Amino acid sequence: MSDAKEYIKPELMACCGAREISDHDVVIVGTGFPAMAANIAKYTHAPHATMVQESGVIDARPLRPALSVGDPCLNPGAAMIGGLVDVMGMLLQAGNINVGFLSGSQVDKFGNINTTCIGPYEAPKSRLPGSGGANPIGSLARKILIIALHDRRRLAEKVDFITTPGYIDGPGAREKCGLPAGTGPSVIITNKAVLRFDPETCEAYLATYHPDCTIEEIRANTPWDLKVAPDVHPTEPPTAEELRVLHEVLDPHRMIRIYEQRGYV
Amino acid sequence: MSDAKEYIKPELMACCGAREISDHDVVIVGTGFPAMAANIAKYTHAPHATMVQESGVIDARPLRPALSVGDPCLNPGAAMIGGLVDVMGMLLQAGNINVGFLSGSQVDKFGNINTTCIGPYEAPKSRLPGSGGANPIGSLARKILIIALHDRRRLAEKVDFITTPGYIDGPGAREKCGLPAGTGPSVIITNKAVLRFDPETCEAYLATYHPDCTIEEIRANTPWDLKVAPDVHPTEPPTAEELRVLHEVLDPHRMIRIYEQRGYV
Amino acid sequence: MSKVVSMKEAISQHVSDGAFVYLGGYICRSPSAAIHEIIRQGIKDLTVTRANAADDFDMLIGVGAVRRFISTFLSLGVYGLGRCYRRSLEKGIPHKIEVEEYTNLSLPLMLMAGAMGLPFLPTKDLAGSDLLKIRSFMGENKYRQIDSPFDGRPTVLVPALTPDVGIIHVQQADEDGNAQIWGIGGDCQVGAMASKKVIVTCERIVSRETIGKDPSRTIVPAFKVAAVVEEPFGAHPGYTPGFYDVDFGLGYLYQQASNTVEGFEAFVKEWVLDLPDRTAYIQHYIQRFGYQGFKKLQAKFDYGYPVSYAY
Amino acid sequence: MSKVVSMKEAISQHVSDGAFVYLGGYICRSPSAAIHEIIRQGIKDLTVTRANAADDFDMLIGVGAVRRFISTFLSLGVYGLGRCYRRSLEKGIPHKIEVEEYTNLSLPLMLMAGAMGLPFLPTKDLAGSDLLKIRSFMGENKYRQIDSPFDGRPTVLVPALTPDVGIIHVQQADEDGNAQIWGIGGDCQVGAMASKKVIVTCERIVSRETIGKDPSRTIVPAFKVAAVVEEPFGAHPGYTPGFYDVDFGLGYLYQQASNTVEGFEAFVKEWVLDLPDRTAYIQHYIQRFGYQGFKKLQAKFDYGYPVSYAY
Repeated sequence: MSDAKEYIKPELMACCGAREISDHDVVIVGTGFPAMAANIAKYTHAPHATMVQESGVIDARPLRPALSVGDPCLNPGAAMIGGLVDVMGMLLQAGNINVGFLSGSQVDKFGNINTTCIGPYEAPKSRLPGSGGANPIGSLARKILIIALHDRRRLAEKVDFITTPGYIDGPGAREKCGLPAGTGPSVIITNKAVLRFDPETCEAYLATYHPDCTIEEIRANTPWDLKVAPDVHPTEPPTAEELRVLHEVLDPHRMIRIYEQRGYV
Repeated sequence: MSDAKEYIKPELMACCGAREISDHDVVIVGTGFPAMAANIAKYTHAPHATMVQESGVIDARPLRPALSVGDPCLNPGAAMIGGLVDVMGMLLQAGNINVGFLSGSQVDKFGNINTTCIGPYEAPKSRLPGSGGANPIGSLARKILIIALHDRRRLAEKVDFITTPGYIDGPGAREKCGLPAGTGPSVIITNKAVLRFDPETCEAYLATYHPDCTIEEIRANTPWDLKVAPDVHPTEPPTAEELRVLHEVLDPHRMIRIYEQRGYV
Repeated sequence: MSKVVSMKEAISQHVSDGAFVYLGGYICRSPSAAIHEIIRQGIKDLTVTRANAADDFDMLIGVGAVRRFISTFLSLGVYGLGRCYRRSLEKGIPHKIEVEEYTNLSLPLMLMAGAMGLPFLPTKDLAGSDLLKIRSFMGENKYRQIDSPFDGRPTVLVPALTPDVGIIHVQQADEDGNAQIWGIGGDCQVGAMASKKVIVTCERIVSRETIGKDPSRTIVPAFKVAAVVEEPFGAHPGYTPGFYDVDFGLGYLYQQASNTVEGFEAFVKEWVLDLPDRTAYIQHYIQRFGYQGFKKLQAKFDYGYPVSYAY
Repeated sequence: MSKVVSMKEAISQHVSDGAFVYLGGYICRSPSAAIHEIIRQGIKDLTVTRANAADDFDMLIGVGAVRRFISTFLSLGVYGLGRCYRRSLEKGIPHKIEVEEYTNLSLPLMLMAGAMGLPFLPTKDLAGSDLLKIRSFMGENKYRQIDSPFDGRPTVLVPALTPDVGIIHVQQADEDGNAQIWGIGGDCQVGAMASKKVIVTCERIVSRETIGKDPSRTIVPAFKVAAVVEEPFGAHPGYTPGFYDVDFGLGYLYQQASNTVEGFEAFVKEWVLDLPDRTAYIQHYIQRFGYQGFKKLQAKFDYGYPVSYAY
């Protein structure tokens, strides 16, 4: 067993995600980070949380880490398996999903997310996968947690393409176009900080900075004039219990280290 | 085994229904008459016809006569079981049903059917069950076969309430209100005759009269000025093969006699 | 987290006067035991719905528990018209219920819309019928007609239904409420998923592990479920595939009894009010018709094959 | 009436140049063998659709078989972006496909609308995104926006899709085409039922009696099915629950190969064009990776319990 106080940045980020989940929440998870965050919650303060995959699986009991939301290991032992119209329709669109996780190649200050293209749509510099489940999750889950790498390329003043609407262009925009009341991004969890959204301006501001980061460094790596909360403070490190669950139950081989290779340091 | 030429009126009517079914048709059946007619077709000229119940059952293999469209005997051995949205939606509304059978307390000259109320809707003299599957079947199946008792009470110039639209008030009315092209009642099979619909006027006319009935008697029992086809002729009696199937395979106990008690003579 | 309670608790905690209740079933898996308990508790002013209502709805109307009925059809099947339903609408006995009428396509679509969070759905039936001329308590929102913005065709839109509580009877569920069925579905899944919360009554409670051996059979996930009641023979005199046959005998008794108000009241007294729960009901059934009669209802042995979800 | 044919016959008889094709699957039960046969037959100008497309769609795009793609997403999963998809849209190699973009909610709803005969469906997603600003070959009919006639809220309507042919891979089917699945469904049932006709490829053909032992597992009835192909390992390198695991190894080979046009073409030659059918494909797989590698993919023994539909 590793030292209970030792942790890496992706583990801290996963714990930040876990803390946004309440007991009895229904959480739509993908793979990797979101699954890890939801599992930490389930093994600590949210034992009755239910995890759901868009492919149609509810409360899966995978015996190996799922490498996609349609992974074979999600089938045996699940509580219910349907299809896309069941999970995306009966669960998500009908308002039954409390928490969704999203990430993207670009995230802007209003929490809009781009997974469609870098550069102009008709002649993209880089063509990305498209919406998949991101747009409906971002439109319809009660609470959206965004995971992002904190640099001036991944964060943006304005995304090249709004695949998934955050607060679009500011206050009232979601309601005006017909998105359900009480939805919208709640937090951006980066490898440097936790950003939250100002209810007045809908802009992301700095709520907490990770223990090894400074406010100046974070502002320098944010491409908009990042406001800082009056009560800004360091992000709470993983608790002993969170680390125990991570290291002993969920990820004994520390597979989460692959995120460090992807720049989550 | 009974005399191959002996038959009762309900058997003749069931054969009239069977002859309207083509091989490979998908037929939505209830119980009693329609099920018998569809089965005669399946055992004679339409072996690839598929029978469907609105409750969700496709190609049932009942080992006893089903007494309702949700009968227990429809479950074991069926090819597919879903629910109402599957059969009424994916099969009927999507245009996959070729033939539907309907009956009603009142049927009028345009093939409109009343299963809602006798007398005014707000203060009914007799309150009937309502539409159930009748309205969607009459609206959306390619070919509608209506079964009716032939008297001046069951047939009507105009029904008290259009539960299920036939040709409504005449030519073009179905199309105008948005019902799919190429649908509408095809035939009224009564205990005295077979009526078909004039494509010009949409009115039911006398096509064939059952062997023991006269044209005069039929016109006298019809509450509108019933037109008679130029080539009117006696209804073809059940063939030897139809009777063999009826008497030996489908209904050896002649349970169809209960319809005689209900006036189908 | 076990949600297993008695029928008495499930109904008293989750069905209140004036509630909008979806009741599943289609002869198959009607929640009869739950309906009897609603009657015993004297719950009133209900709005009820399901496509193809039968004797269970007729009885609820007869005892005066129903104020409003979003309907498609009500009959006693082979035994003809629903007597209490007729008395209510023709003579106002015990009172005239308000009926909003649809069809076996449009009503399930409205429940599906509710289940899927869609505000409304187009439906291709109803057009040209007098069902579009009558509007009851839903008023202008019974349906709306538009010209399709795609092809200009006149199109009927029906609104989503979202009942306060859905009550379904299933073959098996776990203690948390994951509910599994097989056989005729009716509008059970869409009705339950459209409801804000669900009461699951079941023939047997099984382990979460058993559920996980065949998760494609699950129609309602645990988090939608407020209460689980283990209630064998809970659909009688209807049936449950793999468990017991429909009981035409009791259906006939109900029809005969409900021909008169007095007969109906005596039937309800004998089969509902005088019996505290379903166990007493079954015992009464056996006393009335003999163990032989009870045993005859039990399903024959006719199992299929297992499947694997492994990788 | 047996509809059993070879894959060669099924594709040549039912998939023509320019057809609109739905291809089922969600990593789970992708009809890979059918897609390989489409490539072998050199079929062109296809319009293809499915939510969450993967390496199978990427390969079809890479060989130039696709003209139009009604899409939500295309990636190689853990192996990142679809290389052929990117080359097509960024560089026009082999040509630039036309893409009409939706989401994993709206596209399945459009297939459901097609399956259920509904002209269109409202959807609560898409609003406020740039997905509403781009329109490709569907033009104004990509979506329409109305104010709901019920509550006045702005509402996006998406049209029904009705592909010419749907191709799905299932666990088992009978000779007539009654097709059964269990496990992750994706948009397989709505996609198949929305299609004018269906090609069913399956791990095993079973008797009509076996189908009848568990009819609630059937997702497509025989009368919708034009051809049935028995094609074990037909979803490889995807998986089929109860039969075999996903093959990450071949997925990695595909990613590495498709990084360059030459590598992609060599991969297609080796794994598709030079092999006449799936039997040859499996034999080639065993030659390349050893019987041990093939055997490792096979599902463990982990069966559930049987149920009864009797009365």
